[in-house]
Amino acid sequence: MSEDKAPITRVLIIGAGIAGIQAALDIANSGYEVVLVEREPSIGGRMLQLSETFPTLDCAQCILTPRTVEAGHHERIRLMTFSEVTGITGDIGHFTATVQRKPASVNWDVCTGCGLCQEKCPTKVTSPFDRGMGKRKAIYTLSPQAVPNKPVIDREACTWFTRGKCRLCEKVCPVHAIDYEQQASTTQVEVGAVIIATGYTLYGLENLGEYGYGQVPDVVDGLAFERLLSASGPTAGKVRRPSDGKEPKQVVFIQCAGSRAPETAMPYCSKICCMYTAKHAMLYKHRVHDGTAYIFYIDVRAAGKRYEEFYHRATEEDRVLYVRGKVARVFREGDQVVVWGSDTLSGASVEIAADMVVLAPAMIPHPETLRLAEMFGIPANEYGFLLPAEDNILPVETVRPGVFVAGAVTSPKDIPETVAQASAAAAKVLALFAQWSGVPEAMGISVGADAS
Amino acid sequence: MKRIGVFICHCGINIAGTVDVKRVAEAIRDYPGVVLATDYMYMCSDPGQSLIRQSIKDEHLEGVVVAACSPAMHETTFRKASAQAGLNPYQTEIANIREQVSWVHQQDKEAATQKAIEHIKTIVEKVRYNESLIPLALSLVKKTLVIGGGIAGLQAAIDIASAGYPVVLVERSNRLGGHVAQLSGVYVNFDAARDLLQSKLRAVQENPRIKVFLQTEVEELGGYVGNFTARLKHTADGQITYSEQAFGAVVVATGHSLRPLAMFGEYGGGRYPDIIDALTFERMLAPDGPTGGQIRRPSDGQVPRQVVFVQCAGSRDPEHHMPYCSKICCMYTAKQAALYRQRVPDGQAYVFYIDIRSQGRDYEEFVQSAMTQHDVLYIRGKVARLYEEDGKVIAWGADTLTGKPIEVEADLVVLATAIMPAEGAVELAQRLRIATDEHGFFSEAHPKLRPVESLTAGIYLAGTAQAPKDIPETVAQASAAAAKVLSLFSQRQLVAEPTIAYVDEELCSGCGLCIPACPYQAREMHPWKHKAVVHEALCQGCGACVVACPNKACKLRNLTPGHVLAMMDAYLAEV
Amino acid sequence: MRIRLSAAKVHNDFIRKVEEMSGQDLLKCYQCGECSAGCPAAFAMDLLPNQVIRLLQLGEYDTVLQSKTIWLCAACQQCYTRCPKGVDLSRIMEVLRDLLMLEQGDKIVIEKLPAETLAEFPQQAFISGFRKYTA
Amino acid sequence: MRIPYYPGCTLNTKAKGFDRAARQSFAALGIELAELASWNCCGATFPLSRDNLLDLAGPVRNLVSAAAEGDKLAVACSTCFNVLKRSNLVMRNEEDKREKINFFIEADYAGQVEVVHLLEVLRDEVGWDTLAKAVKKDLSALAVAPYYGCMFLRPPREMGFDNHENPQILENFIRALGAQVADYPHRAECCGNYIAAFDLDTTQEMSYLILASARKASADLIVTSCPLCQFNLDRWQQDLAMKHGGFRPIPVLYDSQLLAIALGLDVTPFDLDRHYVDPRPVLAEKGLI
Repeated sequence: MSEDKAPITRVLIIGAGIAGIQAALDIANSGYEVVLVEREPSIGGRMLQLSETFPTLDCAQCILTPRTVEAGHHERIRLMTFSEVTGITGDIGHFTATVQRKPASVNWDVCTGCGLCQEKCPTKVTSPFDRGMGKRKAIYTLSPQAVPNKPVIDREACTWFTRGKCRLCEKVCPVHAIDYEQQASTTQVEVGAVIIATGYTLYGLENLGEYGYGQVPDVVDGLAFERLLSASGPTAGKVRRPSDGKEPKQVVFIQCAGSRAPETAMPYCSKICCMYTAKHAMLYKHRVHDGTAYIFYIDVRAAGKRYEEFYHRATEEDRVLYVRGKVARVFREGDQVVVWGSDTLSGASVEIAADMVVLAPAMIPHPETLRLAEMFGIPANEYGFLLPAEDNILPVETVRPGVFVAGAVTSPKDIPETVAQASAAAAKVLALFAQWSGVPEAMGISVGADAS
Repeated sequence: MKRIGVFICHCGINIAGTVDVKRVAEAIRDYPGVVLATDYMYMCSDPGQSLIRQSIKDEHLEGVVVAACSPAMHETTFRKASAQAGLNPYQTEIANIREQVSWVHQQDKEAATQKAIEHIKTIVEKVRYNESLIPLALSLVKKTLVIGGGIAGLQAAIDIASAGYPVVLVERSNRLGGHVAQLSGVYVNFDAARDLLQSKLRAVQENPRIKVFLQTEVEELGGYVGNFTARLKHTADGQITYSEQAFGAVVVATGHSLRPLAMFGEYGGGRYPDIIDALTFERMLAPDGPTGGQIRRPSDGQVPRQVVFVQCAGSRDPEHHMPYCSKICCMYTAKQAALYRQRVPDGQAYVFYIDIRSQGRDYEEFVQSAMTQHDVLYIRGKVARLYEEDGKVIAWGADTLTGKPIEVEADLVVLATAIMPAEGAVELAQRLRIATDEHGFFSEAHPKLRPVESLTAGIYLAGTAQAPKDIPETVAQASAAAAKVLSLFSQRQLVAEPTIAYVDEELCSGCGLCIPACPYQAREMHPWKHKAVVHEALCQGCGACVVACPNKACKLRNLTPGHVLAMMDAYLAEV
Repeated sequence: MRIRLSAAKVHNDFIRKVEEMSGQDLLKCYQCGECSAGCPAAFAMDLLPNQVIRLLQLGEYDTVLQSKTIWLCAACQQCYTRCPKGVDLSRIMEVLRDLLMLEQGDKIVIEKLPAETLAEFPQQAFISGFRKYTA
Repeated sequence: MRIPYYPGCTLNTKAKGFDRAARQSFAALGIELAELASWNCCGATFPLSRDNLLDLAGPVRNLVSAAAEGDKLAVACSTCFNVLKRSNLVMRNEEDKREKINFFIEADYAGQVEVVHLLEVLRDEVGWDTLAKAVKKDLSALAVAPYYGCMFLRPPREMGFDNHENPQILENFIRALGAQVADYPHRAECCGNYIAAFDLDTTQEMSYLILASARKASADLIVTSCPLCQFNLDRWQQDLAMKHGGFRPIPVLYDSQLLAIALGLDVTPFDLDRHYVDPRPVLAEKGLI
């Protein structure tokens, strides 16, 4: 890298969840170019899967879509979805990143997003976006509001790829955008700084055999329950249990499923579960007025603005029953799910014959994160969370100059904290770019004579 | 006739669950001037916006009504979409059929559907009379006022100045560093708070673009985003002087205070020397503190052999104190108990808690290590009473897990008192014209997605002034506030809404009644014309002058008496 | 002790009656335990005050009605005075006593008290004692 | 000055000394405590169950009588004070209950009377300074432990005339009389109240906490204004001395008895000899009787 070449005032942001989007908008709205890379076909991340958000119960889509739309249309944001960063060379001011795009099997330059292919596709598969609660087609977008609103073909599901039959989408596409031959493509992007915001995924609950996840159909995880509660979810916001589609009258929520368990799963607290579980129970009661909601917890962690009040609202207004103790066993009996727990306050063991059980799994870093950590030379802790340069006063900086982190990639975080971190990372990038381009001086700003 | 398109949003089931959107579309389709009425699942989504853009082009629309949520939520979104299709954005209006219809009439779907139809008709009338407007261009002073010299204010100042913009940092006290300067080691690594702070202080001192004023407060803030004028009150050297400066942005980082011991009658109300608050204990732990880091109880200077830590002193208590959780106490209490055990190896520490809230990287592990490695005894139950007897502080607690009352004879008791807004926060908020919550914490624009913006453009929030939070979160928030400032400053000039008041000179008699009626000081008399004039940058379009004017000379753009009468006619007309 | 929780148990009529007659919302309590910490009779109780509420929250009223605790509450209001959620536990205790005595009869029988006691106790003790220990 | 006065049952029977000392002391201070022409038992406990309106009828009848005689009602016993004051607030603030009770007792009362404790009369009508000047005996060698109990202060939102966690009215009273205040932590803990009728052991232990703590603070005696507190604290001290080795019994006086002593009145009518722990030796030792 030649020393005299001017540093590049363009940023690469890896991950287009709310953290990546927020950082991208802050930087793009300050006049700099952004390359926003996302492994899924469209942007929005986890937040797009959520129903309503605590503590205001704002609908997640309602507050997020303006941002995904803005990012999608921004003249200074280049979206690279269905893509992953596979290589990085260079240093601060002069990084070259290799971005590999998976084959979408659809020519997005031509596709209008009309949706006809999805309508006609005969193959239905379980939707990972809906956490298994619903189906999608083999050619799909994550949601009807996807940005960009262009479909991809799931080659593992599409019968043309698996059995050499069908090609129906090709026939119905009015603009001939279907391209079964499309190959993975690689692009090099030159940037001066990088923000890693790859977020989180959820702990594999199959490892916790005592909770019956994967064995008992009516044991689901919190994100699946979000999809059930979501107006745009598979049940259009109606709470229906997976086994028989009935409305569950007794729902047990189990917190710390894999968190705070150094011996059996993850030792750390996943931070957001207490609040979203309170929200789940509350929304469940809003939809099933004669239902009963139980929450098993160890400590109620409602630390945040209006969080404690939200928890009290769940108990007082929505009559949610909190039970202090961990659940030891969940098993199926007839068409019910039996929960064995304890109430450490009364000193009693507790048994509930429920209709449905919702687990709050531990948050873990996205598996991709470790690969990125190695690639960028950024240390990660033993669970794969990236480590910032310093815990207290450098929360978005890393040991690698010009590389920043934001959101759940460093540890579990809720949305406001993630958004603040994203903007913070943006500030660091903006300060660098300003230094490299000498912006204020160029604009004729003087420090001015301060009164004293 | 103006060609108007109506777009009805389902908002998932938020609207469509109550309002029959198909019927609404049908009913509106026949309304005079409406050339298109259609519905969609999420109008704010990409395909929804595309639908609007495409329709504007295909149908040659001259006006658009989006029947959806509150304009506060999406007016900008849809006006922007219209503009992209070449329609003047002020020809697009929102008919709020969510907050004002579907959410409030969930029990009566028929009535809600009727109301939605009537509602949309009135907005169609408004659009029919709307003029095409051009946003106002305002100048922008690229200098920032940061209020508060704690870790939040320092970080915000550093980030803004690092990008090349000048910052004035004012601090009420006579030193920088705020509460962090008072701390011993920080959780979870026990790093010395002073060292962490030192790096920030150095960065501030070394940056020529940051000008620090100690013993200075903001007396008054006038103007608006990009063009604030601050009157600063300097009280250095016992003299009070004032200065005025122009700023484009303000970062409010005034921090917090602690609920005074006098408020806790059941804990002695401040009468007992050996019952102290946690910040006092921090000073005792700090190497630069009054005891040089030695743990000595205040009454007699003895090393306390038994220390009781009482959490939630004034937090989570809507009956007597603050209803909220103070967020940081669980962690610093674990830290203090661990530090106590390190320094007094034969001492016993007890922590009374309700819920342990250790949410952060390595936080849970940290608390667990306080229990296991440092032998701190955690007892789940709130302390009801503290009193002194025989030179001991007796704590009455209960262990809600065994169901047993607990009594501890302590040598020292440390209260984790509730975090409160800084003294004078509410008054400052009034001077800055920003909102606070019922406790005096500054209100953010949106709790999820706009955590560092106030509802007033150009004024940003950082740190505990907004709500209790710990150091890493405060630092991130401060940098985030800086990002907002940098974004603002990246523009050459500012644009403002043109939907403001104007004076019809033909009708104005120069009576001057509108001048005191204006809450934004946006109205004055013309120097010689004897007519009222509008200061366009200050006017917020509230309409107070319209009401005050006896001659109907004051009007709001796109909300003239003509608009309002047409809307009323539509609403009252027999359908 | 094993409690089988169910909607019917948690929402049972007895609990509802206790809430109604005492004017207290049981779910307001978040089990901080301050009532138990300050109760001057706690040392003699088999269930702590917070556990009384807890068991009622779980619909487990039999255990509460069998406990000594409800008879040891002197209605001194210390718990109510300090409760962060303003739950007046003494009202709950009183209602529990009343409901139990309506079913099972008086807790103390004046004729059975020792003559010595009868002679010594101030009037006030009898009157309040009968108010609390008889239906 | 004449103030309508409610003595209550116990002051008419077991605690006549309390009553006489109050009347004579106040008379000496120029205040006539004018016993209500018609009164009945206050009920001794404030009913805590919502449905229990019947138990409010008794106290309200007293308030109705008081309303006919003046705008204030002075009460000596802190339990009566608690019941009457809280019942009065119900009549003042809860329209629904007011109507039912008025209907039941055939009255038309709306809580207009102000219920005051005799200590409040001393504080607000006489004044501590004036009281101090009226003191005839030198109490400076006497250390007195104030005992509030529960009824005097709680619930604070209703009783609310003093800081419930750190009350001062008894302390100021003791100081005005020229005695020393023995500061001890348990002055507002419950003595056991009516539990005595159900579980004597528990009551004794509850009282012991208070007594031992006052002793430890070098108090010569305890003052209270509740006959049940006085009884609970006074009665079981012999038993407690046996149970808890080293405990020395401590006399428990009514506040009015101490007032009468300080004012130099002849103590014969005040039944000092009827206390279980005889207060006369310590009073004699300090030269007060």
